Amino acid sequence: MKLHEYQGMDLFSKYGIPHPPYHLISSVEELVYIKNALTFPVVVKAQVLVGGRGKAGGVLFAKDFDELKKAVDELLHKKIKGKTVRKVLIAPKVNVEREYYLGITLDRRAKAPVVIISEAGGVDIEELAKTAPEKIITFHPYTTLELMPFEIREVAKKLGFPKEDMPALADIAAKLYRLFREKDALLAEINPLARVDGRLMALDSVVIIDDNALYRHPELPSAEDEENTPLEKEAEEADIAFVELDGDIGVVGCGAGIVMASMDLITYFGGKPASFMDLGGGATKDKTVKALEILNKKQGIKSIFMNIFGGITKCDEIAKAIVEFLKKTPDAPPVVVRLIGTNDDIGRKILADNGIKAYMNMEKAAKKAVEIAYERRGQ
Amino acid sequence: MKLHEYQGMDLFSKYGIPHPPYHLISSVEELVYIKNALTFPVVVKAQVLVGGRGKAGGVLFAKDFDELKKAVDELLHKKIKGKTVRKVLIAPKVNVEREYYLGITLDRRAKAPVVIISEAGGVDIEELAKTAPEKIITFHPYTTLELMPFEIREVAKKLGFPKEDMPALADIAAKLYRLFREKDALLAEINPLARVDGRLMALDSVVIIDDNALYRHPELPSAEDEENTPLEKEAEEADIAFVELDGDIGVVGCGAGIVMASMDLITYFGGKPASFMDLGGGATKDKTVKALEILNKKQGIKSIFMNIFGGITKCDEIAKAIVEFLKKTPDAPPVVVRLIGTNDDIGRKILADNGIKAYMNMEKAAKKAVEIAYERRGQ
Amino acid sequence: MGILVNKNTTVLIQGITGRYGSYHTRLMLDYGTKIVAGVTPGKGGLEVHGVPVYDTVEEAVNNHDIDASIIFVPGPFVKDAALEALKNGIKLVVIITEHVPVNDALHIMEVARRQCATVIGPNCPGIINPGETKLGIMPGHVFKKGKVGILSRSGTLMYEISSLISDSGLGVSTAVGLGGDPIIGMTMVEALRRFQCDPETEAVVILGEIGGSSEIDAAQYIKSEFSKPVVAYFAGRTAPKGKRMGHAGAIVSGEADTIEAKEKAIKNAGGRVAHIPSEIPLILKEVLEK
Amino acid sequence: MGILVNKNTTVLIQGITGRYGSYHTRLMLDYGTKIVAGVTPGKGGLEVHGVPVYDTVEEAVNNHDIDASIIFVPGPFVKDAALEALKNGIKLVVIITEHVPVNDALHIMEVARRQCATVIGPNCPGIINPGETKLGIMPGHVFKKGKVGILSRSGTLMYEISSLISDSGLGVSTAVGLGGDPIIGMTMVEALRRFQCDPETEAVVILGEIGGSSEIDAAQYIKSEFSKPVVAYFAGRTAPKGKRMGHAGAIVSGEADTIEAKEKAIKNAGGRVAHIPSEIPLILKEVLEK
Repeated sequence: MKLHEYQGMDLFSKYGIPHPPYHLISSVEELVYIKNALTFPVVVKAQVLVGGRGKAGGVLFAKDFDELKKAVDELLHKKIKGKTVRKVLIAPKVNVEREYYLGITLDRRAKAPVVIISEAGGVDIEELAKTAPEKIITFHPYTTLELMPFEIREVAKKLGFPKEDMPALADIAAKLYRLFREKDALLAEINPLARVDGRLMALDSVVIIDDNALYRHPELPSAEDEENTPLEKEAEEADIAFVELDGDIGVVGCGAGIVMASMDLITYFGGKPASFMDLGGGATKDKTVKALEILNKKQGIKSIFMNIFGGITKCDEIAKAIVEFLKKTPDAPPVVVRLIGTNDDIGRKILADNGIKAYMNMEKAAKKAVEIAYERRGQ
Repeated sequence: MKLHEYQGMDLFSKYGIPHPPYHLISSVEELVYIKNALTFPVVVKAQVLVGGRGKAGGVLFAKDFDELKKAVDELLHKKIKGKTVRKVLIAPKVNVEREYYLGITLDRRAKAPVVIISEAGGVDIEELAKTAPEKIITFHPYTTLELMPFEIREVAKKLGFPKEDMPALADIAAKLYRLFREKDALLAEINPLARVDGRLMALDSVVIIDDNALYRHPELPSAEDEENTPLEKEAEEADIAFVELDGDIGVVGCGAGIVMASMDLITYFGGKPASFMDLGGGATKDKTVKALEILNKKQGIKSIFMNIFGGITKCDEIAKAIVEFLKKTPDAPPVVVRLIGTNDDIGRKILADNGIKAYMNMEKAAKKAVEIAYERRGQ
Repeated sequence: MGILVNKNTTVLIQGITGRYGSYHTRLMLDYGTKIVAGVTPGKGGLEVHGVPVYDTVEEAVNNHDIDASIIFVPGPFVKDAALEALKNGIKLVVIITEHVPVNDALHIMEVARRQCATVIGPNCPGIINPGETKLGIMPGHVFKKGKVGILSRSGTLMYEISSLISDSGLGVSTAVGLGGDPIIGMTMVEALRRFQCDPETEAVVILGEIGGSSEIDAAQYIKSEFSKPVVAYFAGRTAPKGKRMGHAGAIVSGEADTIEAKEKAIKNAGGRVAHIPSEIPLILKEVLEK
Repeated sequence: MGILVNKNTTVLIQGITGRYGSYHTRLMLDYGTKIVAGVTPGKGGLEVHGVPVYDTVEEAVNNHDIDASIIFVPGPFVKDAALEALKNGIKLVVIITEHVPVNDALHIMEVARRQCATVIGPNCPGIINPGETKLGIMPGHVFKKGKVGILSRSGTLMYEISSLISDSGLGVSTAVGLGGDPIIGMTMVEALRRFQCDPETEAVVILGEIGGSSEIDAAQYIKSEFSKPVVAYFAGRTAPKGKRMGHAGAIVSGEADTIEAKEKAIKNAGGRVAHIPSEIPLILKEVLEK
């Protein structure tokens, strides 16, 4: 779960990581209530979960209240990279003397948390890793339990950071590491960590929490996950992994690996996938019907490639679901079914009794789905 | 810092360890405010930091409001083992079906936390360790990071605890361990951990926090340390380690080891120490004067044995302090000084100039202090 | 033969009384797996498909010789179960469960390293030595005995490809589902090391995914030390950058973990790359005939 | 000779610019200790009594060969300093500082064990090899070179007794203040092991206290393995049960840690017990003449 900037800032507050005071509003009307609390100029930042928000026009400045009103009005309900802005954060525009990048994430290879530090704050760290890797230091904390100040001092020394920033940098890094561990984060990032009037503070936050650990963090804010489209959310509630894509061929299967491979096949044969839809293992008839119904709500789908290799999943359940779905939805796009595995003889018979062909070979089925989409596109 | 029962219970609440609801009052008048919230019979427990509170009359029961008033009136401001009761805790008297002992403390030898579990809850665990050691299991957690439920299940299995208590026991133990670690406790004890209406809950708490770690726990309640006498508190504020004792010979020195050895010598020669007073290393003249003044406030002191082996401490500072103290306090008991170490020649001269003899040999000085006390006792 | 397990491997099932654990216990028993005991706290004394159930792993190891444990307990309880197995000296732990918190996985792997124990998973289908034993949830019938070792980050893709390979007449020595999570126990390199020493395995198929660097590490190892032919297939070529594709591990987050980078690395290491699944058995036959 | 250190031991001072650290740096230099570097974060580039100061231990070890470090930083910063020394490969760390949180000490000892490093303290006066070197805060002039090893939980008591022994003409090989805290690095048993192998040491004096079980452990070791005469003296006989006597370690909390139990254990192990300090040199002469 990716947290909004302001949610991350709230976590920073709890861990004693300094940041400028801010106000959060979701309508222009609320501005009057905070009017007296503001010191101009201010920065107005759209709270949307997209990267490159600044370049996409999601960050504005205002030197007085009139400008602020205009900025808030401009940002609220605007779409930034497809996401609607529902809240904006207003904070004093500060005088940045120096900027650092500080991030903590997971090193899969080392199976350990990894700390990333650079003086080139404010920039895209992945970009910097390519262009000036010598400006970045990454290391695994000496003991996974906590990040010790000396580790930051060593890095700061190597990168030539000014001495006066060292104590605060070490302190903030230790706190960010504690947040990372205690809140089950996959990423905790301060970019930039800026020196303002001699004091280090976080001017932005990126925090991603491990979804699998959310159950033990009832204290965390709920997702407000605008990353997901309404259809994706509907699928999520039905425990179906669903990602909407740009193409026109719906792809459905059981298991992320096989669904990705199915998408790749569709592409290989010249088609464009409209979905990644994973029913998971052991999908029942009802769940499968629900999935197909959600997929069918997506605009412009020309064919559906349903690739079932039944391990835990029973092919007869899937077959029954397809029959039910097609009966309930006469205007549905053609479903090309590939069905093998557990109970595939029964499933195949159910489909045949209803006049539906079932492929054994997934590549042939994928090709067929592409062909159908191609034909129907012409109509 | 030893926490009161109710302060420990508050910590238990924070960590999700169940306990009966309770009310805390410090005057009989407050009873009316909680009257309607009570379910009788209740137990009334004096909040004093002494062991064996129950046997000393610190725990009473009341079956109705009149009895409760009497019980509260009896307990408040009563002295229990020398400590004044300032608060009482009132909780429903519960029906205990089964009792466990659960404690976590430090194993100095293994340099690790140690968990202590027994089914013989409610009794003195040190007593039980002598009489029925087979009823107690102690173990070091498999990883110091946290106590895993399976470790409790293994113990419960070995001690034959009933299955139905296992999940709650494991859960409470894990939480108590977390409290122990996160709050820098030296001891966290639930005795008894009782089954009441099928549910495990803490009926008492003993929590001792590492004084050296208090600086990082501003969230913890302040000490309210009734263990210390007013003179001890005065000394504490002056950064002097001071414990009042029953005898009549004041013992003062620099360093806990040497002061304990000095007390032992006083006893060895037939005297009785009136104090353990440790000035610490490098005591200044002013601190030493302050210490002697505090000691002089204690009633019935017949002589003072001042045993100074100056390492960091400078003997001239001590000598000046003694001279100043005796000038300011003409009615002070005789001070027998043993003075060697850094600058002892200067110190010795200062004392000689003021007619004070300084011993080199601590055993002779101790003997002299005992003799003086003996003589003055006769007066 | 094959790697990690054999027909004599004795197995403990943790979470044996659960719906899922019990179901797969039956399937594994049917396959021939030597399941000697199960553990479910509070259910000690029961039997599941004839397998005795204990409250603790300690009791189970006191009463049986146990080589490996398979964990079916729900995500929040996996750390407890895995540490219990490790503490009681079990040297191979297969974690089937998905949705295990990353911090818990980190902790498990740290302890396993100290204990010199092997963990497979979490979020994996397990291991199968066709015709001998299976410690996992894969459909046994799609795996035929043979000489191709299979390593996969995805379960279903492993079934699919194993089926293709088995149908082609080549067959499988051992197939290991390594798991789709960011933090997993056995890595591709460690598994390859074992295949290197297994006389029965003559070629290895790597089924990779977008995200992570395990295939890049594998390619480095193959280049420097691995002497058997390798065929790789990668899923997720068309997955959009930054979007989650179900597997937590499958996030494209940098240049090095793209399919292109992985394919290039495998090719540089002397391995072959299949672009669609049906190419895999064809390439395998080609490299094995050499 | 003597144990742990010798005249060639090169020393780093952590917290060298502090009042206390700087003062004792001068005293140690005067004594002959080979102090080659100091560390105080933010003060790199300075000199203290001619000793160069660095911001990090890493820089110090890059510029000097360092055998041991002495830590003078305040309690809350000791863990950081000790782990910094350990991480940078220093194998002997003496922690003078008192008021170190117990959890921090636990963590330091855990890491030191992994690194096979020796920690003395916290809350200790350090080590002295009279006439050679001192790594600590003890007044050097009360220690004369000789053949008696001294182990003490208390600093001041160690000075007092060492002075008595020195004045008696016997002298001291090495005196180690182990520290008064509940969790300390080097224990009595570990120190005795080293004295066992030191040809210069002919007898050992143990200065114990109420509380803890270190003297009981020492007695067991003496009984089974230690071949040199032992004289023990215990302070705190008259300390009231349950009262703190300044040293956090000195709490009488059970039967096993009373003075009586400790005296009995030492006697059972063949050691001698002194009841007042002046007995110690007398008994030493007796046992050494045998």
